[in-house]
Amino acid sequence: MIINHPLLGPRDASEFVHMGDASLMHRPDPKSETAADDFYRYQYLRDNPAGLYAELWFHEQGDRSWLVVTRNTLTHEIIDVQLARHIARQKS
Amino acid sequence: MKYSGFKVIKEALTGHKGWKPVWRKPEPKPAYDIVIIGGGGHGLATAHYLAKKYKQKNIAVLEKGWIGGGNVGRNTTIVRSNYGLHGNEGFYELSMQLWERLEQDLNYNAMVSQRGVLNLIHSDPQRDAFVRRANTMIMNGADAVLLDAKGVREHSPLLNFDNGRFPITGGLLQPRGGTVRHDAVAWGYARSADSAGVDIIENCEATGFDIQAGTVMGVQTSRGPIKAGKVAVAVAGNSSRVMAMAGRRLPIESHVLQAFVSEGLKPLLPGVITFGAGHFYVSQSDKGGLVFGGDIDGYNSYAQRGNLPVVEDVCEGGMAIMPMIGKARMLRMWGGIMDMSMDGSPIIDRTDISGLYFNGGWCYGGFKATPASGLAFAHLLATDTPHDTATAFTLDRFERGLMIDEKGQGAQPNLH
Amino acid sequence: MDKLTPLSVFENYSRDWDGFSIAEITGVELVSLSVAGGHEKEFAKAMKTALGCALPAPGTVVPAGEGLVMWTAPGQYLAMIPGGNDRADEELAAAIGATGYAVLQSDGWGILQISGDKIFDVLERFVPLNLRNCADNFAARTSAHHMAVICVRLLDGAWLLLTPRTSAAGFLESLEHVTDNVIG
Amino acid sequence: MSLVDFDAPINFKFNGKALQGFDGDTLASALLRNGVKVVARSFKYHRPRGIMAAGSEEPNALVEIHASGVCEPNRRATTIKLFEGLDARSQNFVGSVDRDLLAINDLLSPFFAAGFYYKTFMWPRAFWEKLYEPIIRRAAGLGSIMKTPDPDSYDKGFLHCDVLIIGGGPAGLLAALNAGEAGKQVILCDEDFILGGRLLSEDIDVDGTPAADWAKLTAHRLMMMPNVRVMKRTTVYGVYDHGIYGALETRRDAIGLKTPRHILWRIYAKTSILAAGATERPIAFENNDRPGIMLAGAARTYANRFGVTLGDNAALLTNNDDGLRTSARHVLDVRGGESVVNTKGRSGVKSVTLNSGQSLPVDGLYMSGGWNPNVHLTCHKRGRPKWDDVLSCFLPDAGNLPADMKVIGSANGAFSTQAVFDSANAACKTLGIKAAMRPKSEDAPVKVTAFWHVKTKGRAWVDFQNDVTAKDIALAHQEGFSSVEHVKRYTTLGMATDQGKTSNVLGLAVLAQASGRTIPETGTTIFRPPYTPVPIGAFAGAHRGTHFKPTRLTPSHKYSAEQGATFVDTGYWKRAQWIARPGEKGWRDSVDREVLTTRGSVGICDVSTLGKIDVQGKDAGKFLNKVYVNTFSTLKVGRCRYGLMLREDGIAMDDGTSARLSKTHYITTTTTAKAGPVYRHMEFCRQVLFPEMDVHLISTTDQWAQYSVAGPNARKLLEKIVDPNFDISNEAFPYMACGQITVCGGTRARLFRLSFSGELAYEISVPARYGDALIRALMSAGEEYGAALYGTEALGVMRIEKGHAAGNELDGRTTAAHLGLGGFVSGKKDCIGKVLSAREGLNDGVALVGFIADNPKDTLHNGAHFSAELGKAGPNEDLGHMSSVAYSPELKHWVGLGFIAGGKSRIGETVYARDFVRNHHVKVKIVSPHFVDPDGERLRG
Repeated sequence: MIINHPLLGPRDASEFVHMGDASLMHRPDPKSETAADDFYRYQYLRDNPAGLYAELWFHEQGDRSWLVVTRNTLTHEIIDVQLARHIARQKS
Repeated sequence: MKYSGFKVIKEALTGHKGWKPVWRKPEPKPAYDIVIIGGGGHGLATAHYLAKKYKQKNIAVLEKGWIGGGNVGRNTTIVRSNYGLHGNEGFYELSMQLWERLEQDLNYNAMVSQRGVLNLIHSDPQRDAFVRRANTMIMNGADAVLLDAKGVREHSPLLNFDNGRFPITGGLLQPRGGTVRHDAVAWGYARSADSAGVDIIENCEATGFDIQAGTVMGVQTSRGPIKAGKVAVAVAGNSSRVMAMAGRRLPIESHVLQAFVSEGLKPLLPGVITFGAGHFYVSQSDKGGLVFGGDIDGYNSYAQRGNLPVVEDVCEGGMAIMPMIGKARMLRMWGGIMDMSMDGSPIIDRTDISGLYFNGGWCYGGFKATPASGLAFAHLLATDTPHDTATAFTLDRFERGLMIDEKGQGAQPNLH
Repeated sequence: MDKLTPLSVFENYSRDWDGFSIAEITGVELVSLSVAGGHEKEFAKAMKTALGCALPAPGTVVPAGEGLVMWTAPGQYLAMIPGGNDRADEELAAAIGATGYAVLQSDGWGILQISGDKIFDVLERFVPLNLRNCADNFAARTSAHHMAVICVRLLDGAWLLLTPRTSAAGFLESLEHVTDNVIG
Repeated sequence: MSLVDFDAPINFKFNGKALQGFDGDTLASALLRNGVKVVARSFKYHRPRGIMAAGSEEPNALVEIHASGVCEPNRRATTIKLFEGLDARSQNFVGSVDRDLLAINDLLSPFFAAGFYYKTFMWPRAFWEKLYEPIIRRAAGLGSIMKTPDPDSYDKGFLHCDVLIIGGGPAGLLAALNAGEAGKQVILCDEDFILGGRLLSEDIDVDGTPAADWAKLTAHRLMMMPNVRVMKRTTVYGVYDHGIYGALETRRDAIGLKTPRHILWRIYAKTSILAAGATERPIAFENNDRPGIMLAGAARTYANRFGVTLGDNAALLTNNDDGLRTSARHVLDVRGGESVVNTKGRSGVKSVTLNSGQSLPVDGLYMSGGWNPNVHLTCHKRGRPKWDDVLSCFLPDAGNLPADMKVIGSANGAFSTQAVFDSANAACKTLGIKAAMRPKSEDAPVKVTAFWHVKTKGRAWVDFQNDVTAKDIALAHQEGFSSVEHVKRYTTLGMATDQGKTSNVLGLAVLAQASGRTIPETGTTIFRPPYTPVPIGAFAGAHRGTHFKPTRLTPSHKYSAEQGATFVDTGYWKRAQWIARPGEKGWRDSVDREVLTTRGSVGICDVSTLGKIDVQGKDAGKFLNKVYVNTFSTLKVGRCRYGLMLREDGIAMDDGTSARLSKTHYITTTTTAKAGPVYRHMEFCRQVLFPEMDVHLISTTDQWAQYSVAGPNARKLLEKIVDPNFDISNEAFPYMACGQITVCGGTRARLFRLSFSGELAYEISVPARYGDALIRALMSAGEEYGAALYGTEALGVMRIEKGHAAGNELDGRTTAAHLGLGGFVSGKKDCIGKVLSAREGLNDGVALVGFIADNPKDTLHNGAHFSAELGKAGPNEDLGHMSSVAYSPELKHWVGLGFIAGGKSRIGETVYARDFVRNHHVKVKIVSPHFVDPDGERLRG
């Protein structure tokens, strides 16, 4: 696979390490009353779609950026790649 | 129809006219007591045990394509019960025992070949972990032999003892482990279940559940609605897709695991060899092909195919540990979809929807589990209590912190 | 006690093939520089003053006096400056002040310079990047034979390969092996 | 017009017999030239087989290549370029290839029908592994592989291009020319050693010149273009995601040489053009597998390209006009009602029986059942080809191709040479590439009538190599295996080394006939990589032997080696395990000495392998508070603190110490094994979870050489090294202090007062360039104290004696509570893992304690499980396990650490440590895990 790094252009996926669902970006509020349940769902339950899927990859043999890659799990086609830090900053 | 050497000779002499279809091709009935979704190894085994052991009647197995077309038809055929945690080991040992009498149970030769499974040891911490595992195995009634470097050399003289990046310092051998002709497992269970009256319905895809007031009443299929007293889901690889039709999310991701086979070679290997430090395991089929594999690709996928980095990684492991196989040529590579669970262990449990039962999350342990999975799932369906060996495989274990995490990798499925 | 004598990563290795050569570069200090949050402009200005260069864009390197500055990550740069001064990080830290942070990296990497007309024939068996068609000021980190490597294109057509110190011996063996296979 | 150089003879051996061929020959053409008929034996029935094809689709003519002590099995004679000294041998026989004893299987064939083995060999049970299976295994397999390491070498590489053209026949040549003239970066791959494809085999003209000459000129033109890379003998074997193609280049056929034999290329292409041509189909009729029965197109190849005279009394059986190009004395066109019902001639076809009943003596039989486009690569991403009734073949489904792939020429169903050229130009046009030329050639229409199988009582081969006959397919259908995939699996159709190139479509057609369905109703069959088999060695490349994985060496490696250290692999690292001195008889002697010297005086150990992460920023302390259960923001500058890191699921991930060098600067250490994952995790926290914090991470593991100096004389030793302006007295530099200092007259260094051994101890680090010099300086300064260099074993013994958890304890299932550190997690502060660590399963009362044998003479075994009683113990009796053991030279008995239900509340009880697998069961006492200096007086001294 090739991941089109937003800053560095196309790079072989073997430079990257895959972690999992991009929902892991959204760590629940530990102070919430429902924290126990929120964290259980955050950590363990997955949509696991057959189709478009946003996932986290780490450019380990590159610039050490975490990326959010939107990829079709049926065809492996990648339609979007963004820096996770940008998305995280927009959120926070 | 009973199979035997005598029958084969008789048919050979009479032009093979007497062989009958191995299973019928029935039309779906409007209602069944139990509908099993998934005509793979686990679904068919469940049907067999439900009908034969638990004497249940009126059962259907629904298969969206052709039976045995999922992971039972695309794996590396290894059977073993060498797990390190009690929650798993008792179950896999039951499976091993069922494999050992499979041919007699089914009157079908699936070529269960107990030529041993050897896990190589390269370091002291690895030996410590394997000793702990071996003791777990023995406590659960399985067999385990700890070999030193000399013992490994005697068992598998072809390995790279002299020029390896990681020296071989020993091995954990399970002599009863081995391989089974994978497709035949599906056919054998299908034949047996069919003979006990189970309807095996191919080209029949489940497209939805009929759930009313928290109880499942039946399934919608590509061949019309079917009412059911109980619905059993055994579709590992696609568990999330099917359970999403019931509105449920699972602690499971789908990943691709590739496997490889070489051209046929004259006998080379004594049994199954696992080089964990190099992500490579291998056995030799009765036809002579080296059947080998390694890690999952590591990204979520439903594509049933993988990519080159893992292919190369696996072959590097192969050449590192068996440097004579350089000229053996890889003939085919393929990929299967694994239900990778959040702790690397399976789930066999009721769901919170009454009458809906779930079997999945097999990671890449599914093939060897086939008989016990079928038996335990049948037990659950017939008695509404978990089988003694499968009590740990609950859906709520993640919420409660009772994970069965053999590799200690936590909630990251691609690391299990 | 006697003064401690430094040891170079490749012990001043140098070897020539027909149309290709590999030589260790010593006497270069590497300092990693990170931009303090919210101080991007001040950091750029401080770098201009300290090293006389504008900040390089992603995937590139810029000349900085006798040295080079390479982009390594968002908000992070690697200065390669002539030296033999193992306190180069402290000097740069002082120069950029509160606008950023400096970390000495000179000892973490070995540096090889490769040159010659067969350079791409060797590199195409070594790294996955499209180096034949890259920009003149190209610089990137990737992996070669399972080891990390930073590839930097120099203006005269030669390349620098930086690789982590602790695996450098094996890295060089692999590079030599590939070169032997290509050139013989 | 032959392309063989008759002035360049080549000597080779076949089955020991010296023969001669010529430059430009393949082994197959040379064997035919020498009149060799029987080349190999088939898989199951051991039928004599000759050469059926002229390319990589060959199912029959498999041979072994030999060179001194080296053997390569299963090579197709049709793809070996003849070379001087080639030693080729037949395979898969007992006795000789001409008189194979296993040919008895052929007589017994009625018993060996499809799937027979599923129905028998079941009784008695024990006989399967002992009797039946070994016999089957010996008879099965094809060639033999040598049992010594493969002496050939392999390389891998990476190529990038705008246009990858797969196949160098008329379509590929023209497409490459167009793309090259348009200035694209072009790679053209062809599996053959001469470019031209079918142009080399057919007696036709292009633009008025013989086709082979046109091919040669065009190839020459391409090779002159700097932007075109022509790769002969390079097979594109697979299509992967996002424009990545796998290709195998064969540099030589000779074996046993040092230069790379194959290069495995990963090609990154923006666009690919598949011009892979087509493969001719056989026709199934009784005994259609005899030597001398050949595909018609192959016969033309041997005649035209290689100049081999095959026979002057051959027959041709065809269902299409293309077959009629073949020169044969007897032409049997099934469209005219003629057909072959049987053949005779065990070691070479001698006669054919026609459907008229007439027996025709022949010296060869050529068959053409039509052509299959080579759609293989269009299927690698699970695209399915579509059946075309007019052309009677499967064509690529244009709507379902790999992205950015175009298919041209006969691979796309353009069968006349003119149609091939036109399709190449048309495809280039859609890519915005202008036609560089418009060559003219023959434009014969495709005239083919589907014809598959002449039904008779006997066996008609479909898959020649695997011995799958039309009857087997019919039997499979009779038994309910009517899906194509079931038939393939039940009969092994298409599973042979030729990957079903000549058999899949024929088999599908025979199945369709047996089941009374059309071919599209019956199904399609798709192809997986590789297109042709790829040596495992090529996939491995140079990554074998000691270069399988990288090797990392510590800064003291050279010195330790000089001192006679034994090294151990820890991940990629080589670490000194112990350093034997003269007179020491075994490793225990050395380790005991290293421990006693350290505890008695001073010892030095390289701890540079610990991960070192430089953490800087205004929010560095706040950040560490999040990633560790401990609080770091309150740590004073100049002090260190232990930290336990959890995963978000509440399980311990790693531990280490962090030192605060300034308000905004920490140095965090990780365990050796977890340096990579911890860095990745911290970057995740930094970039994704807490992006608002000003914090910067740099891995500095390789930057600093770090040594532990431990033992009562540690300070005295260090005082000789540390420059005098730094006060390292206990008062100025107490336990857990840290600071930046200089040593040996001005070399910068960092000093941390940390102790893993439990002794008065320091860790000192210098830039790695000084690492070698520093270890020598330390050892030299320690000489007066008898300082020992110690390795990982002694390190392990001392940490077990001290009760510190390490890798064996942190196995990914351990909680803070298990380690007795639950209190840290329960405070007010949030940290990664805090919420989920409260789950019931993570608070099971299990905890780390110490164990000593009830009888002090007993040894302890790692990996033993604990049970309350001796006797049989199952899962319910399991109380826990021993995780680390060591012989304590200080206490003079074994000590162990382990996890047990009930934890510290059981201290004082006895249980049994059960090592079933080594049959070693010991009564043990549960004790505190702190065996040596439990109050920590030494380390504060």
